[in-house]
Amino acid sequence: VAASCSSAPSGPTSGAGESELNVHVAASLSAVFEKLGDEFASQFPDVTIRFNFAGSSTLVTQIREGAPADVVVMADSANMDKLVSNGDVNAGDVDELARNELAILVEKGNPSAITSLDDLTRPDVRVVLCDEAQPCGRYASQMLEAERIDLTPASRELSAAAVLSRVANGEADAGIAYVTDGMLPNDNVEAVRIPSQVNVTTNYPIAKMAKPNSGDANAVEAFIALVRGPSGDEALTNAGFTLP
Amino acid sequence: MSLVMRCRFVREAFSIDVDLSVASGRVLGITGENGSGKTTTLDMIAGLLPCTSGSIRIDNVIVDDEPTGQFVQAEHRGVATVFQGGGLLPHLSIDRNLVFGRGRTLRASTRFDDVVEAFDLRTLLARKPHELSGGQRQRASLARAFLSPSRILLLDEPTTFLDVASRGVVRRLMKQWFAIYEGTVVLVSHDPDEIDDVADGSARVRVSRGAMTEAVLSVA
Amino acid sequence: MSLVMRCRFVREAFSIDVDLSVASGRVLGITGENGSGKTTTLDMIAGLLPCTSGSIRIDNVIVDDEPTGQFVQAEHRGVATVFQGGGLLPHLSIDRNLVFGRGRTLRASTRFDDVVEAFDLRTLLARKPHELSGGQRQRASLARAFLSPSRILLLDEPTTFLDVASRGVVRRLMKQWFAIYEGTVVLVSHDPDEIDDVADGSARVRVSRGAMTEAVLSVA
Amino acid sequence: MTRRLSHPRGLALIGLPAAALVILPIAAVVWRTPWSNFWSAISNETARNALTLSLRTSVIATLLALIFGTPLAWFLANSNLRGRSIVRSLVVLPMVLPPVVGGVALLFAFGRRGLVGGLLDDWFGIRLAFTETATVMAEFFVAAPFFIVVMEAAFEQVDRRVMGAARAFGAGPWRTFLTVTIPLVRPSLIAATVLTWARALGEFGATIAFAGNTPGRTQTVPLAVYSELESGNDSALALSMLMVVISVVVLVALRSRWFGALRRGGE
Amino acid sequence: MTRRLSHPRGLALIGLPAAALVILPIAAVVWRTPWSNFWSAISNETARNALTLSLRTSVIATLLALIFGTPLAWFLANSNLRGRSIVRSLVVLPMVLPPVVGGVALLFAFGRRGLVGGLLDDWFGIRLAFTETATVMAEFFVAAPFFIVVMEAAFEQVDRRVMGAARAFGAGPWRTFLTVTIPLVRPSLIAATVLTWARALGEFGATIAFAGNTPGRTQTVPLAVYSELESGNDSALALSMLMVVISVVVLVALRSRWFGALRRGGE
Ligand SMILES: Nc1ncnc2c1ncn2[C@@H]1O[C@H](COP(=O)(O)OP(=O)(O)OP(=O)(O)O)[C@@H](O)[C@H]1O
Ligand SMILES: Nc1ncnc2c1ncn2[C@@H]1O[C@H](COP(=O)(O)OP(=O)(O)OP(=O)(O)O)[C@@H](O)[C@H]1O
Ligand SMILES: [Mg+2]
Ligand SMILES: [Mg+2]
Repeated sequence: VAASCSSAPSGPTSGAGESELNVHVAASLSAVFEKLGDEFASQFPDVTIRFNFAGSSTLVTQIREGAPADVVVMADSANMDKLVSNGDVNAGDVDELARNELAILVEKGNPSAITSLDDLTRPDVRVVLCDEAQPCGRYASQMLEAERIDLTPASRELSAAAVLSRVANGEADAGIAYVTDGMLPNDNVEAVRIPSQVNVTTNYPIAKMAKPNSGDANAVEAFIALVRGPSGDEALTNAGFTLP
Repeated sequence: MSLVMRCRFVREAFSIDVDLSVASGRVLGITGENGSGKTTTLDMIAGLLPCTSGSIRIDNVIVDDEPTGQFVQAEHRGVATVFQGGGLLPHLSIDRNLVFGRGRTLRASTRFDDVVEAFDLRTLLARKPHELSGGQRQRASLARAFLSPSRILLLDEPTTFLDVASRGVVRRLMKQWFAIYEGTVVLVSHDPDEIDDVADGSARVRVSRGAMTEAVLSVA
Repeated sequence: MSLVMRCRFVREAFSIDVDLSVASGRVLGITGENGSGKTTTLDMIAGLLPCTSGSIRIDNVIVDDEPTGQFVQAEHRGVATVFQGGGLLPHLSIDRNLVFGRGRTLRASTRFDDVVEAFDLRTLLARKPHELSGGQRQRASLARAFLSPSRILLLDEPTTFLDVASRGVVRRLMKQWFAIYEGTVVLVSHDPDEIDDVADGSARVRVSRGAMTEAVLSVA
Repeated sequence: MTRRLSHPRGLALIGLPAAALVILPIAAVVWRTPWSNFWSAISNETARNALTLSLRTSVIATLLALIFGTPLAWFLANSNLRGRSIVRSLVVLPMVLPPVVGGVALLFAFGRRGLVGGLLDDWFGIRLAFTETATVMAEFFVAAPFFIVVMEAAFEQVDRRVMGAARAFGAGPWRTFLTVTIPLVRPSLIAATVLTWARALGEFGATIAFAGNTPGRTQTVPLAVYSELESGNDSALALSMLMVVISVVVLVALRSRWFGALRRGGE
Repeated sequence: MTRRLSHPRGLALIGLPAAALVILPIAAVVWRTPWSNFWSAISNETARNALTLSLRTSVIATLLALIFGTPLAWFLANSNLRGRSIVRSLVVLPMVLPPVVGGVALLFAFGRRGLVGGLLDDWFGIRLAFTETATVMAEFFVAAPFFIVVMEAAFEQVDRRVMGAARAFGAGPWRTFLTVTIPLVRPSLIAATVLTWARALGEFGATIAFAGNTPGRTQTVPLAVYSELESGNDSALALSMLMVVISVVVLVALRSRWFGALRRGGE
């Protein structure tokens, strides 16, 4: 085990021998990337792809502490910027992979009749937001501030998925998360669109590492190409993301 | 009559039939082979073991009756016991052992002081049982039973571990006390002398060994 | 000479000076008041307690010496003990108690069978100590010491809890054994008869009570 | 050569790797904690709220485990009812459930759409989610099984003859339980309490899933720390260190009082 | 009225709320688990990998706690060295550290840029973080303190005279430790082992931070559950239920073997 993760100097050819690819992905994209990983594996059977799914900030810490990494995908540019300023990623390598928008999640059938952000301030409506530390929380605050909407959330959930689950379980009447969360397989929730002039567009940057762990530069490029190519586009749009 | 016991006890291969009745104020002496069931008999009287069949009455009140299922709990039987080998509570100091279950007032009473003096425990009161010698522990166990208000007093080899002098002292104390004690006393001992000296003449029993032993006796 | 002990032990308010020497093959009888330090003395010989000052020699080998710091661990002293009140290992069955520390072969030996027979333990071998009566436990404890190969044998009130018949049997067994035993025996008892009968004539000691007791004796 | 009954030679040495593996990371985190802004990191209102909430809820959860868990452990150790082994297995389950799932389970039971939560809401208007009560429940759910398992083992080891002696001298079953059984299991009781408290104090998954993360109300220190970590904030470490320091102070204080008393107590 | 020494009346009843609070959520989660797609949820490769990894690493971590934690606990209970109480406090710390911080602490210590991790890499080319070894270490770091605390209390309660008797009959200190001390603390040893295993099995925070969440390599069941929850997926519950079922089977099997033997053993 120890040997397999030390950087043995192997030739930069994808054809010759085994190589491995370490891809760090924001947890909210795990479903999409597992699918893409399978596809990559069938195209490049001699490349072992290893994902690490965690919150963007945990990924930053892990990479800073020396986690083997070749490609990173973050849920916001702030965390990617940290890697850039730390020299782990070259600014020129950062690309926008996908976009997302915020949405109001409500119970199926919208029993509280919530149609706009203003409805969230009604006293009978319990709202949950993402935590300020999470991209979805920062974006939501940014949007609410711009609209001068002052609301006290019942809870600041630690991920968009948790906001979804709160609404699905009826603990909250509404929550602000991503459009993509409204498209997750969940029978109890629907999304209320937020008009685009109000909405915040978020982006998911992808980059290869300045010093990739893998000796196999071809594999790194091939993976990024796959993700940014038609397969990636399809998987992302199916999940509700928009493309840049 | 104060203690009437007519019962059988069965545990695995061992069984014993007990049939005895002892009047208030009398002292029953029991002697018998090792493993014949003396301690078991005392445990049934004290309420620590139920009879397998039969019944026990104390002061004409049924405390254990197999047919009707009546069973008076140990703490309500008014029985004080000197357990074989001591039976002090290991986590309590000697003085707290002596008054255990009796309340605070006892410790301040002259009776308490008298008994502590008689059993020469004054300097040992603050210690835990495991900080005492074997004989010292036995003296504390005796003192605890003497201090306990009871209708029945059970003594299981009360002079084991005692030195020659203490044995004499304890025997004298027992005799003095039993003379004025209004309840019933059951004394188990392997020392025929002790039984002769302390128990009432007619009250010696020998429990014999075997699958079934019969101890029919009555001390009026 | 086989056991030479010249030492002082101090524990809180209690202290004892011991000065004794006993030859191989001889039996030292010790009697004395409760709390005078008999068990403490045996514990020092067995290696369970260190002397506060002074030294102990077994077969001319120093096993405990305060000035030089020498101390032979209990398991290397070749001492077998009948502990006061038993001292069986509570989690092991009687047969495993009897051979504890000795290895498997012993259990299959005729010696094992003889001792088990002599102490009437045959039917009790599979039981745990807490499933025995007081006297039965004491017999098992005696058997364990008899089975143990040793240079020193310590017996702390070995006949407590025994019934009259067993006491006679055990006394006879002790005498038979001590007659052929090549090591040194120390017997603690409160029964003057027992000491007279079993210990060597010149070897009775009385340990007297108090802050400091002196036991100077030598049995050649 | 020490002049007393020796200990197994080298036994303690075997323990060294364990000690090292546990102590090294602690040393590392102390080393990396930005001590210069320690004070500002822990003195802001969020941190203070989280800290008092964490201490309050973990102490309450531990007390509840003590009060309700002790009888349950005693029952498991002593009863010979048929249902015993089933109850035992069920009670242990929260230990192996990933804590987040534990929180989800609590929601399914006590949430607004839950098994009994719906009734609570309809009949009494009680909603547990996002309340401090929910935090306590989550901590109890996760931590109490630890208490129960340790105490059951402890109760099984108590010498029944000692309890019998207490009864024979007039102490009723309750009094015997409180003045004999409990003192006899005291070291285990303390260990179980410490364990439970520590588990409750560090609880994260069940709390976030059931009680939510409302600063000042349900945001305990672990939640605050996570949030700080996610913002890439060094103050996460400061806050953790503070919690560690407080725990050590509490544990040492307990030990010197309780364990000191115990040691005097002896076996 | 039963004809035997009675138990404290109503004591067991006090335990009921505890049992209910713990059992109700379990019932609720069983009720809500999508049993229809249970099989598909647990039979895919990711799930199977996570399950075998979880079982393997948690068993190894528990064995390590047994092997190294037992001596350490014994040292803490018996030594009278000065350093004892400091070691004790330090060893207990991981219990109160929020697990994520524990994981970060492990990174600081054993990561490639860490206190000793750098040396390990430079000298031996060993990299611990993000491997299965790291998973075991994270589980050990979080779970072993539980083991140590329980066992220390157990060792403190052993009757020294019994150990003395064993020594007097020729058993050396090691033999006495293994054949007398250990059997005497057996119920606590079992409880501590169960506890530690359960804690290791449910570990999340330290594992994700130190070992990462790599399916097939370091993704244990709790991490897989987390990933599923993040994708809003019901199979999270199925996976948890499977783990619960497995744990129950293991615990019941252990109990009937070990505890049965114990009960025959008696006090
Ligand atoms: N827990 C137990 N399980 C099985 N048998 C037991 C148990 N306790 C005692 N016995 C057996 O029951 C019988 C009676 O024991 P008991 O202690 O009453 O004898 P005793 O007359 O007091 O003997 P002693 O004079 O040795 O004290 C003995 O044969 C003993 O082996
Ligand atoms: N752990 C202890 N702590 C303090 N004092 C103790 C401890 N153990 C024994 N003692 C005291 O040491 C003295 C000697 O005890 P020891 O057991 O040697 O007496 P003994 O001669 O064997 O008495 P007995 O005939 O009653 O068995 C006693 O006064 C006893 O109270
Ligand atoms: Mg008896
Ligand atoms: Mg003695």
